[in-house]
Amino acid sequence: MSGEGTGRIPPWMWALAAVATVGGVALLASRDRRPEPPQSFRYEMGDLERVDPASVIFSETAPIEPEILALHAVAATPDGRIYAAGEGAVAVCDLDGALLGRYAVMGTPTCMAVAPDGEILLGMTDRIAVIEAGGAPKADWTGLGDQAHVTAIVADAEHVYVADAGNRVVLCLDRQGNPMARIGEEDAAKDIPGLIVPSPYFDVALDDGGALWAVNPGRHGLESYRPNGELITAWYRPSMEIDGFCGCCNPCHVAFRPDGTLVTAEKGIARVKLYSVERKLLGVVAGPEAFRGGPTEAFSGDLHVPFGDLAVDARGRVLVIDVNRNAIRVFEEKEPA
Amino acid sequence: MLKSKAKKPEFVADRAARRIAVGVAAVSGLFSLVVCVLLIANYVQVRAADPLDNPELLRLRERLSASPEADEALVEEIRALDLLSRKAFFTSQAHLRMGGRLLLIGAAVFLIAFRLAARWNPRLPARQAGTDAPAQRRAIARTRELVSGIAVILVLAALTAAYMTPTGIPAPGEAAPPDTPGPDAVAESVMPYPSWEDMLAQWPSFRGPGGFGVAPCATAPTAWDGDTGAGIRWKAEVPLPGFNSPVAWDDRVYVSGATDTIREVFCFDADTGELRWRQALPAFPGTPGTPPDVTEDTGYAAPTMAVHGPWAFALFGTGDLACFDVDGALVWGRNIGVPDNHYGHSSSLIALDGELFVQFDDKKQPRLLALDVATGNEVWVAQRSRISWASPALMPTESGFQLILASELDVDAYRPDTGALLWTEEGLDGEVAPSPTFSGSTVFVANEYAMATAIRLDTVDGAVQSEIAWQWEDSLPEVASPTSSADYFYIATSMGEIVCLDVASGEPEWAQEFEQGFYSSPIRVGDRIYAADLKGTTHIFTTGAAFESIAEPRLGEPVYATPGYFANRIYLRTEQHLMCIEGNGE
Amino acid sequence: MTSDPNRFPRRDFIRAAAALGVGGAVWKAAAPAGGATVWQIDPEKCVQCGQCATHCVLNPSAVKCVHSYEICGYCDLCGGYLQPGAKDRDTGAENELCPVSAIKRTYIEDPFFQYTIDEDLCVGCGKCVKGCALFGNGSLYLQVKQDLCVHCNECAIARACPADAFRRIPAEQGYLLKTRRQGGPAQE
Amino acid sequence: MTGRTRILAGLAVLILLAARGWAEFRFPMPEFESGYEQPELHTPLPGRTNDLVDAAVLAAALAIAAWLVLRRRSRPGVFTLTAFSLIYFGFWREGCVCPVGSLQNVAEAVLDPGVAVPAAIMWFFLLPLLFALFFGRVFCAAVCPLGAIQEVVAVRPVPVPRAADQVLRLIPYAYLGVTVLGVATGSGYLICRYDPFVGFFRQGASFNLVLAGGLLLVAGMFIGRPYCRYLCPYGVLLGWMSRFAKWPPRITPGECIQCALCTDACPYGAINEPTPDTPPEPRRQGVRRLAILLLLTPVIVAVGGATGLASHAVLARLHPTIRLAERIAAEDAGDFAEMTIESETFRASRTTTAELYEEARRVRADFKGKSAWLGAFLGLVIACRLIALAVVRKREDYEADRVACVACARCFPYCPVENKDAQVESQET
Repeated sequence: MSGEGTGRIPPWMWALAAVATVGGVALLASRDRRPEPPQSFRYEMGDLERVDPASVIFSETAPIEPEILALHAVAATPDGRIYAAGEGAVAVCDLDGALLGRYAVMGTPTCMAVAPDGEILLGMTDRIAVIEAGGAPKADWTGLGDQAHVTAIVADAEHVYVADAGNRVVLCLDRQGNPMARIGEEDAAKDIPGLIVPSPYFDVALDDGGALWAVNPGRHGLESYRPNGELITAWYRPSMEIDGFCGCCNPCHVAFRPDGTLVTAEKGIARVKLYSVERKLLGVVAGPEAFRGGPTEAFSGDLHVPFGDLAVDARGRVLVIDVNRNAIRVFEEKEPA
Repeated sequence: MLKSKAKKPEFVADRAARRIAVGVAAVSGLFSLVVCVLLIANYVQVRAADPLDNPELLRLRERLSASPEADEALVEEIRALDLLSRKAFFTSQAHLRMGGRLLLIGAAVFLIAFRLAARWNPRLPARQAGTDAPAQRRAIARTRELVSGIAVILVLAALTAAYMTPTGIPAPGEAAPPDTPGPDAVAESVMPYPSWEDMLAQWPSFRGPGGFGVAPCATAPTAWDGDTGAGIRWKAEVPLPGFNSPVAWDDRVYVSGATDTIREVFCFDADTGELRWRQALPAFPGTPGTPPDVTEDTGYAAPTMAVHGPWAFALFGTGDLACFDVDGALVWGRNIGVPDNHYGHSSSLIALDGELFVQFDDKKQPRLLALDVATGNEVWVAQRSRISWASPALMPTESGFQLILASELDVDAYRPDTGALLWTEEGLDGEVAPSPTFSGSTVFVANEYAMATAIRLDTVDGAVQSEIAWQWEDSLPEVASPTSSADYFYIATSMGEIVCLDVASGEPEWAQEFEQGFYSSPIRVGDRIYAADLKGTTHIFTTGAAFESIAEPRLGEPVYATPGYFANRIYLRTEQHLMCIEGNGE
Repeated sequence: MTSDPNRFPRRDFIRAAAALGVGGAVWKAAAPAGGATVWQIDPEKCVQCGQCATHCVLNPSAVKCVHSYEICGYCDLCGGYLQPGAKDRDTGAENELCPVSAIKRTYIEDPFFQYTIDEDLCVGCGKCVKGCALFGNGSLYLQVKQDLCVHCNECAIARACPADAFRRIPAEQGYLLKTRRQGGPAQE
Repeated sequence: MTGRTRILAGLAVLILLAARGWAEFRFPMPEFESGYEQPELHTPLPGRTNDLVDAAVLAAALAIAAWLVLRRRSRPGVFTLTAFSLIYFGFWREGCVCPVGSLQNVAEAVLDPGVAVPAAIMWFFLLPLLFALFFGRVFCAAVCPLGAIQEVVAVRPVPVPRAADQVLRLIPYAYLGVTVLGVATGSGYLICRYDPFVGFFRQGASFNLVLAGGLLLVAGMFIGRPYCRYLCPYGVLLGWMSRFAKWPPRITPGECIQCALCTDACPYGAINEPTPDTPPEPRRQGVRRLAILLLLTPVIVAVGGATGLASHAVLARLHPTIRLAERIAAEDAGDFAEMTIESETFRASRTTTAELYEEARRVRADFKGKSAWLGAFLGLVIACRLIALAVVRKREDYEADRVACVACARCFPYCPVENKDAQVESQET
């Protein structure tokens, strides 16, 4: 440590030391890597997303691609028409996807119903636009309230049922838009448990007999009501397994096939499934694989919900709006081998 | 401090103090070294096995999820292990922080002690032997050699590295993996935009393709009679009033009409005059509840529509701008607002290469909008200096298209793809209604009570240069826009005069007076000029150096709009009718 | 004593030129001089890759999960709180998603639960954020906590962020928060 | 056409996003019957946002440093201020923003008019340079936290041989050039990224950088200020300024008595010896060498530019887009079995591979010209250094090198003239 000691070391060694220092620093800096986040910090869906190929009883056919931006709603009528709505437009196609008509609308409908007489009802967050069968605007039902967030509409000859996720209620309206009943609000006296709708995914559907079914997403099932709001029956199936509904609010879309079987779509684990009339799982229409690989899968801020809407057409095919691909995906039941 | 300076303690030895300092330095150095080693060990350990990533825990969790019922014992085991691993995680984090602080303190103590030890055992300043001249020279020479040597090595190393580095990024078209159908594919399926050549075969906007008053076809009918109906192929009623001129694409002719309450677009069959569809515009967000005041000269449907392949655009006095497809479906629509000026929306639309240009001449903020034809979204917005009634014209030049607009004072040219201002020249004055025309590379504008100006353009090294060639101040147009041939510009005034000016010199070649004034703009078709006067008589004359009338067919109805000359037909809009005049194979 | 005998007026000239040049360039660069800025994560862009936990110069990271209560659905079955495939919906460690147990679940009323983030424990890994985005409303999201952040000139996480979600915002604004937007058109 | 397609696709994406973001945010929260009130969100603001206070402290410290070096000529004073700066700018303010890093902010703002530099950063950049223009590198002496930490650890510094020192001193120019290239091409702030000591100040950095910093400090015990001398890019600017300093620090307060004691004091190789009385070589030989070098300068610059141009693909790897594109290309070619977080995120995004490659090619093209400029700059630096080495400037006394001297005041106590003065001064008191 003494001065004389250091003095004896030849200068070239100091030069070498200086070069080594700078070189070492450069080397360390160039190889600088932060550790990747460990496994425990990463969200893994793992096995839950896996679907047994044998249980997939539908196969996909060519999608229908109406040239509409922000495609978000689909409906089908028993006479073989398919309606699709998105930004500023409604398109009518036949079962093969050939365009039959196209109507301009104001705004972007997020859900849609076609009444038996061909009238089109379009849900636009807090109002409903009614369009005549020929495409002429007929009425605009506002006044659903500031909180209103319409997520689904169905209509039969007399009634229009509107799923309002904002107020957690299904509104029963007449065909002129006048309120008739509020369905699904908690009422211990009538044994109505109340709808739990934590997110804007809340669907209603009419079954083959014309009865109204409303999804209760917080309870992972469906409830059936009479038009006056009386609860008929309920069916819940919360489970992470394939035969149930997982996440905080599923199923997000439902539809009935003409034979009374139930098609459900789930977010989180993106899958579409088919249940029998007795609500036994018959099989999978499409698993997460089918909705993966689109251009947007893990896209940020997004809620990871690939489905815009779900419908069953006159042939019993399942129509799913794939928002990532902006198309109607069509799934057809496989012929039993 | 002064005192210490005077004593120069730097060079005062103190053996006892030094010994203590050395001891402290040794202890603290050792301590720091130990902490350092421990820290590194902790780091390596955590990297090798993250306490939170306990494989045992993972295994247990898997077992739990595999078992149908929640097994109490298993759950307990997981909870215990989980607690343990979290504890381990936070402990190791705490160790890391604590270790860092200890190391800092240790190092500080070590440094202070080491410094003191050095101070109390000073090395006295030694007189260094001064280097002699040859030694200095040798040293400098060695340094020079070293610097140059290193530089050469560096260059070689860089070149080797550059040579060894594969480019790594496939060139376009090379090994492009088949992409999933994304928005790209969706967008691709949208129809392609028509090219300029496509547009030249149509009548897509006010005053023809490019909007400068020259018809793309070589001939047009010269004989018809409004009273007898001779030469008139069809005549259809236009249900709503509008000063806008007809536009046509393939087999469809479009006009718009509006009152203070309704705004409609009409599509007629070009062959039969049958009304193929009419579409009323809905109210868009922002559509004014009460109609804005408009002058009698403009009305609610003054701007001429534009057609761009499958899209037809219409703009109304309320600021409603809509795009329809060939079948009349609304593709998009929006209200762009009503400009604050004294004539409202009066400039016509024009489209090129997928962009629709809208002159939006608000007094405070005059601007030029370029909208995407398929969505109506803004592609760019250019600020304008002043307002006008005139319409944009597209001039094809060697260096690309120029979008030429007249304003109260200036003539401005913009790049249609970016909105960049290419040039501007002062050449106008007053309330300008006539739109520009051009001949060769000379742009021509004119306005009544002001002047007509010819601006010569020159492209130097890709940059456009403009210069005023000449001005003319005698007979000037009020409404009708001038037209041009290769050698002459033609002015049609509202006093009924037509003047022919030489492109190069600006000298009047001839002037001709007629009984009626002109609002409808003269159009050149091949080597003839067609000018329809206010009574509906069309004056057809040659483009030659002297006035030579060819015919003067009468219609019998006043004509304000500029007819469309397309496929050997003329589409003419009068106050209530749209008619098609077809030649007899002349 | 140290004042230079003014031997080189040329040097004075160079000095003045250098001062003017540097000063002028900097003034030009600074005009209009911006105010202080802070780093924030754009929640719309974040893809929850987990690098916020490991790439911050601080340990634990200055990025924490924040909870927008006005967006939260107060679900019983919370995707941000429970492991995917959890057997029960309770606070048992075997059901918890958070690796460091930083989310606290408290009962409010049937069927609603409140979820709170314990910032002292949170490491900013974003696991819960992904779970919430997948199954819930996206009410959990990552944000840079300004009291913890040391405001590096170039944020080490921003450099590593694969989604380019980090950006500077004015210091007075402080945060890019997710709030419930009532009325008004969607921003394009 | 492709450009427009991209715009269209982008618009579609925007609309989709807007529609969905909307659905997400407008949704109301449950109505609670139990009177539950949602807690306040904890959003503390930064403890101190007014960095102008730091700028004021910086200005004061610079003024004191200049006073201590030039008027008081007090090594203990300078050292005390060094310790203060280390604690305040280093450990208390956590070494950020420092003038060294501010150079990047200023470079970015100069190159991109859309970027505005906060006023505090501007002062951080400007003040040390202005002080250097008048008083030499007093900022390095006692204000810079990076210099301070090295000054504090430099307990047994030993001079580095002059030739090696001269070569190593070229590195900062390269570092400066590459940093500006990085800023100009949007590749990020290299100085901040590779700051070796800020990790100590903040008690947190990546392992490698802490190790590199530790290595520098340990080396710094024996090699004086290795970062300042052989790496610091801001030091280049300070050197340029202090070359023209009006009142540069002088070794002796009075007449140099040529005792050569001071050469022993400077560990930074910043003391120039007087030139020998006899010319080291015939005058003609020197003039000829100088002439050749002057003629060669354009050639050296051109070679540098060409080399820079040739290495643009290597340099382009500074840019994250290039790294990502190369990674994606390599993955697609089957070179890697696993994806990185970046490539995974990219593949899940809406950007297509073709678009990424297109962007990467654009970035690389951007690097082309700028790399050539960098190479030319380095060529010029080497040429200037060679010319400086060829010119023999007559020196009578031992003088502090205007560029290299960091005004640390170590040589003051070694000067016998100083001692005499000090004694006189102390007697007067």
